[in-house]
Amino acid sequence: ADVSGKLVLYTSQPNADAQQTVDAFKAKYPDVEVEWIRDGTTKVMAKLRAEFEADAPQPDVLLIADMVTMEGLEAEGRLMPHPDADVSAYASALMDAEKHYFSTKLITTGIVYNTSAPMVPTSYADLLGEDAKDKLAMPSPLTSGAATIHMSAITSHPDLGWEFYEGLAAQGANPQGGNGGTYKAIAGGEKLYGFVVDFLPIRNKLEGAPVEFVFPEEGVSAVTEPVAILSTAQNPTAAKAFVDFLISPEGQQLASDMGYLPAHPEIAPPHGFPALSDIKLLDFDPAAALANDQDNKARFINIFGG
Amino acid sequence: MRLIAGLETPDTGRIDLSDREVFGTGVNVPPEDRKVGVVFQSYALWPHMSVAKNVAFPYEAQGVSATHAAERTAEHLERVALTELAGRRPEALSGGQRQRVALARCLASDARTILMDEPLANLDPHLRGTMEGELRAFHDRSEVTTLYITHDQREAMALADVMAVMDQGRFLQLGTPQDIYDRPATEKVARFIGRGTVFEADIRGSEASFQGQIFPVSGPASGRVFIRPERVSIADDGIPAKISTAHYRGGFWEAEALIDGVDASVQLNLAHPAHAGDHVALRFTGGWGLPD
Amino acid sequence: MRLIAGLETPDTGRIDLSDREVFGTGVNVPPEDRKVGVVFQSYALWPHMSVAKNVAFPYEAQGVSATHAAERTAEHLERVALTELAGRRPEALSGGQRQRVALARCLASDARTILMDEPLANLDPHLRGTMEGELRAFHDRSEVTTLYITHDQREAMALADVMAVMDQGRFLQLGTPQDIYDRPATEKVARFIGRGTVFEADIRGSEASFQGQIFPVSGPASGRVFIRPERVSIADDGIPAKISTAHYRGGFWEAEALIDGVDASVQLNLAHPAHAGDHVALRFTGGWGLPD
Amino acid sequence: MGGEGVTFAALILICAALFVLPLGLLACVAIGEGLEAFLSALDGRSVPRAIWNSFESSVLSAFIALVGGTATALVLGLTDVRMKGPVTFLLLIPMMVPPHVTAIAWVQALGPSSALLQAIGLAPEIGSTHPLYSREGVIILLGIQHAPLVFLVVLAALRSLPREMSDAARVAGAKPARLLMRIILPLLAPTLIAGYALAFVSALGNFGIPALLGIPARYTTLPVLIWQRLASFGPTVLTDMAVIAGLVAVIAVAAVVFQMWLASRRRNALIGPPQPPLDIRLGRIRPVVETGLALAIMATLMLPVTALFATALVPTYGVPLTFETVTFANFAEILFRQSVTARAFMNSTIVAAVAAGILAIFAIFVARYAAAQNRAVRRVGTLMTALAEMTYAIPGLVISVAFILAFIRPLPLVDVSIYNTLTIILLAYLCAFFSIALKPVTAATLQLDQSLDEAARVSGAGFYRRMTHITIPLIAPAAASGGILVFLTAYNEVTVSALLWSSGNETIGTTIFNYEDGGYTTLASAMAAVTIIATILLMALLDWAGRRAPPGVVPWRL
Ligand SMILES: Nc1ncnc2c1ncn2[C@@H]1O[C@H](COP(=O)(O)OP(=O)(O)OP(=O)(O)O)[C@@H](O)[C@H]1O
Ligand SMILES: Nc1ncnc2c1ncn2[C@@H]1O[C@H](COP(=O)(O)OP(=O)(O)OP(=O)(O)O)[C@@H](O)[C@H]1O
Ligand SMILES: [Mg+2]
Ligand SMILES: [Mg+2]
Repeated sequence: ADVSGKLVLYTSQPNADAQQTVDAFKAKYPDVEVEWIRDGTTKVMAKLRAEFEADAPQPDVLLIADMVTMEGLEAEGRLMPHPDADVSAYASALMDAEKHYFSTKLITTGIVYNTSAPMVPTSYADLLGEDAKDKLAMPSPLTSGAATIHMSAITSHPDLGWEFYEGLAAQGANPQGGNGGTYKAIAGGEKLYGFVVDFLPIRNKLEGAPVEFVFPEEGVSAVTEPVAILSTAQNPTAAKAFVDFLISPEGQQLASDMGYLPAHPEIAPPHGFPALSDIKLLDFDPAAALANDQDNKARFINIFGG
Repeated sequence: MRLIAGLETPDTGRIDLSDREVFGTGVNVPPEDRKVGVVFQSYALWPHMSVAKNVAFPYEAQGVSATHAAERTAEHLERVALTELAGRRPEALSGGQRQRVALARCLASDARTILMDEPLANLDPHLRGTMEGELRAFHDRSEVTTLYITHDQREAMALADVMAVMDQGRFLQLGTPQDIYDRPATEKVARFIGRGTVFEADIRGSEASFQGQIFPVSGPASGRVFIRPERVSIADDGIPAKISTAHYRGGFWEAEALIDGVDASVQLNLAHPAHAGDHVALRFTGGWGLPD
Repeated sequence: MRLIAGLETPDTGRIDLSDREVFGTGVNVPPEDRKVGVVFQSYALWPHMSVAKNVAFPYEAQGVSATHAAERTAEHLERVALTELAGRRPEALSGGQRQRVALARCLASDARTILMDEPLANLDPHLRGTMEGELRAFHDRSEVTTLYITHDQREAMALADVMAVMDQGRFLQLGTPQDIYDRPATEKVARFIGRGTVFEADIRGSEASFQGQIFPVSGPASGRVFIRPERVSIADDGIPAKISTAHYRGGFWEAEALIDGVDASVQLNLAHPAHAGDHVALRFTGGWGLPD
Repeated sequence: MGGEGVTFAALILICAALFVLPLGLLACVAIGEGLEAFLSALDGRSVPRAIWNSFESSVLSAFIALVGGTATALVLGLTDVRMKGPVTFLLLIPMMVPPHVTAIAWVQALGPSSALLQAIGLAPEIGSTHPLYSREGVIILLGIQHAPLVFLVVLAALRSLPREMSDAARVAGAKPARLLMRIILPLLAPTLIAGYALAFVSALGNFGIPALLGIPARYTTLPVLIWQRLASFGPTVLTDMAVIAGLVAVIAVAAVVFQMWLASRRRNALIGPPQPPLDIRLGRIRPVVETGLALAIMATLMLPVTALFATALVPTYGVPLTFETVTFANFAEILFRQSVTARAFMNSTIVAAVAAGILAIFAIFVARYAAAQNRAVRRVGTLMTALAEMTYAIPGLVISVAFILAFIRPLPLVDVSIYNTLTIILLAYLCAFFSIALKPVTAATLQLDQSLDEAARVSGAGFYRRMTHITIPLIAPAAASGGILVFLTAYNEVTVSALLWSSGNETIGTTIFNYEDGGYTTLASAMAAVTIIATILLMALLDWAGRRAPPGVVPWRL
């Protein structure tokens, strides 16, 4: 097919990563002119919502943090399926069965601690111990997509469940803002333990930050940075080429080079990460998460007071 | 005044300026087209423009050619003796100079009617005297109808050809200054303009008698006469009176005296010092019979 | 004035008030302790306080008991006839009433010296006349040293016991109003106060001769005489002169006349109408020999 | 009349496009989904609590701002402290620093890793809860952020306070304390009310400080609640947001109406010409007062700014600043490697300058109409003023959404799309910051002697000539002062352009926010540090240029 013309991409990837992705894609398809907008998932979605409201959605392709949001858009009929996509190499849990969205990498949420902390946690249960009292930080599911999925995965875990969150509340945990804020609180020593996405501590540790990331025994939750084509896309051909590029081994290598855990099992993870096969993922069902989204948040507010 | 200039709109009535109807049924010429010049009480000079620019503005507004405007401006500035200050800002001028700028600007509009609202009210008395002379000379030369509003009767009398006394928006009297001073139409005018005494006397034709003294009066017959201080003198055979106040006014004393049996105190001028309580004998040398 | 009140600090010198040194070498009593009362040119009433509160403020500042302060305030308000307006805000008062409030407030400070800065400058002439009388009466009753600053000589002469003529920050003459009017110390004072004519004449003792006319003069001998308009009359055998200007002033005409061979124009008052260009014959009835 | 009528009509059209259209569309969204959606947006405990928190934090922080701003203005305006110029300048800088940068800086300054506190051994214990993550933290920081606003307003009023008012009190025997309490403060009452209202409305619309300090403390204000609703991604987010924004607007308008009512009761008609400032001699307590001022500058400026620089100079957040760790890599990265930084500086400078220029002129016309003699015209002018007040209080994020709704489609007739261009950011700035430009101009217009315009009328000058030759030159200083404030505000803002920026059209604020958001704290700090330096340089430049200008043009020049 003739892959050319203008492609509009809305993404929540950090600036530099988004730039690299776009550059690599353009190197492969020089006839495509990519126009992209990068912002936090919240703001990207707010912008998109306003565009929906005005009946003029701009993007062809959406590359955002979490599957639950994609599931919601799919339910509203906003996504275009891409049946020809080759997902054979991937774990089936990472891809939408109807091929509306496709995971591109794994951003896991595990435990982070400040290296000056007295205890080295290895499991979620360790955080309920005496050493961690009043020393906990975590992102709020009301702000962070990754935290929403983390909450959804943990509360549906048979050994942890809502009791675990109630335990965290009893420990004085105070969910604040997004992952950036949580990471800062731990790196800055305001708090000692917390949940955070993997790449922040792993990358900064290499720069000398006093932090360490732990993959807990129970497993980690993951946001998979899914990519999807909008049903209102102006340039579906280029959009499909973009999706195909991201899930190709070449695109996956790019993700690894940028410092993320690739979703493709055969691509080597970046320095500092364990192999994909060594990482235990908590079970997660995006459709169920979407259905329970409001309930979960209400329950969360009940426990932590919003 | 604001009605005449068109800055406010009257409820009803008709205003003509130089034989042109500017307000009336269905007519309301906007101020910018009325061809009136106004000297505001506050002068209303534009502080951000030089003297010359202030004066040149009306020409500019009329779209006159720059050279012509400059010529006329220079002419007007010369007429008010401000040529040397043409480049200054209004803030660097004294009160009298500002007033002259306002005058020059009002001339520059080549108006057929000039309205002046208490132009000298904010000046100190010395400057006021000088400006009064200049205004008079200027009016004589320019021959433009000028409406001059003031609270100061001395000023009004010195400047006006025709003087109107207004009270609460109504004309009380219209006439030459001398007319109004010597022959006030009502008691109100008499009391308002200058000093004087009003009392009941027995008027017969052109003579009045009061406590045995007979003196000439003119004016419409009535029981009340009005006497200016100039017509009160001290005479040995006069009516006995007692000074109640006396103020030195430079060269003479402004005094009031009380006559037994008369409520009003008599206003008079004395050439010699006097003190409250002194006894004098008064003689009236002329009066004006007030109409009823 | 601001120096006396202590609102500004002089570079050097010494100021005594009622026998107390308030400024001098090493002494500088702050304004709040000088015990002076000031009536400001703008009155400076506090718009957020009622009339009574304005007047009571000095007592409040001195920490006087509330009942005593209220009593004294009522007293002062009565003295300026404002008892009925005690509850009003200054903005709801007329100019004259405001002036009276300022006066009452200044009394309330029980000051030993009162300073008034052109208190009547902003009033219209009628009100000014009334207020002048009130100020005088008030001064007679209160017996407080009052320093009254004004540009209006008529006002100054009417009110003052002692009058000082100031020019560029220096005293030119200090004396009673009559002294200053009749016997000016310098030509500058003569020209500044009232009207008059200065010319060269031949002075011999107490007589002066000018163009053949001989008239009495007093004062330090000199070649220059100063003649007030009151001392100029019209006489058939007088010196011929030509009227240059004449303004009606209510009852008389203020005129200037030119005599051949004399630069200065003669100031005179005429009882009858006159026009520029009329010929008159002048007679001088008295003069003052100016010092050199 | 012709020219005047046409201009008036044009003004109404512009106002309709800038204020009525976006806000109207937003209102449609609020009620468009039906009553049920409307009520469900208000449902639950969170909305009433956020209303209360917003109200409480605005009331209390405005009070702090009032006390702090007034006290410093009185000290600088009435006493003989030294170095008034530089002190005024330094006290105003915190106002020009974007709120989220202020919050970040303060958190760093008072946290366990604070270089400053560690140096003096006062750093909180590692792992302890940050003292600023609390209701009090939000309120105090909002107070500090807005105190310079009150300071500026009171200082200007002191300048026009007739000096004889205080002279009269002094000769009446009043000591400085009584002079202050009984005369000066009551005379300043309308100004104090206006300053309080300004601080209140500013705090009400503030997002940066409650977002960074309030969220961890679970102290949610209305603007933060809007943000959280946005983050729920559901299809009703816009309705929720519009409804909550409506609440903010209602509170803001109520506050402004209340202010006008109060001020009209306390009206003290005394606008005099500028007077030489009163110099109360402080004598022996002068060093004490001066030390106090120095401490205030230390606390409001030095403390947060040094924290920011300390973070900007380390390789990654959390590494203590020592001689071994100090690096300029962050500055090098943002200044020389990231093209977005230079572009953001360029974009912000252009858009802020253009917005300042347009608003300054626009304000002259609106203020003139709001002071017009014709009743109907005056009503329309007043309505425009009220709209401006509303949009100033509505959180910037909501303005963003409203502008997306209004301008996503190509403009009718010309068929040009301004979506994803700098133009839409410019329009949003015009809408959000109009109130700032209007305030000084309204004050100046009310002081303008009407006879100046009338004198030009009887000289035969039509509307345009009077506007260009008389009114505009006379109001220009006030308009310039308003324009400068707009420029400095727009230069650093982040929320208005939050949803409107696009690649190539970044602003300084969004760039800092994106760095912070993406976890690049050190880069964000470096960029914020550069921004503060740039702001100070700009203010210094204006200050220098203001030496030649008439008094009042540069707002902080005494
Ligand atoms: N058409 C009108 N209808 C009712 N009242 C009017 C009308 N025109 C003028 N007035 C009133 O007449 C009064 C006199 O106005 P004007 O401006 O002439 O005052 P003034 O005598 O010049 O005062 P000042 O001496 O202080 O300058 C004003 O108070 C005004 O309210
Ligand atoms: N110590 C001083 N050193 C130098 N100049 C002084 C000093 N004190 C006063 N002056 C000057 O003397 C001038 C006269 O001041 P003053 O306030 O008495 O004016 P004024 O005659 O009352 O003016 P107005 O009639 O307009 O009220 C002022 O311009 C002031 O600058
Ligand atoms: Mg008038
Ligand atoms: Mg004076």
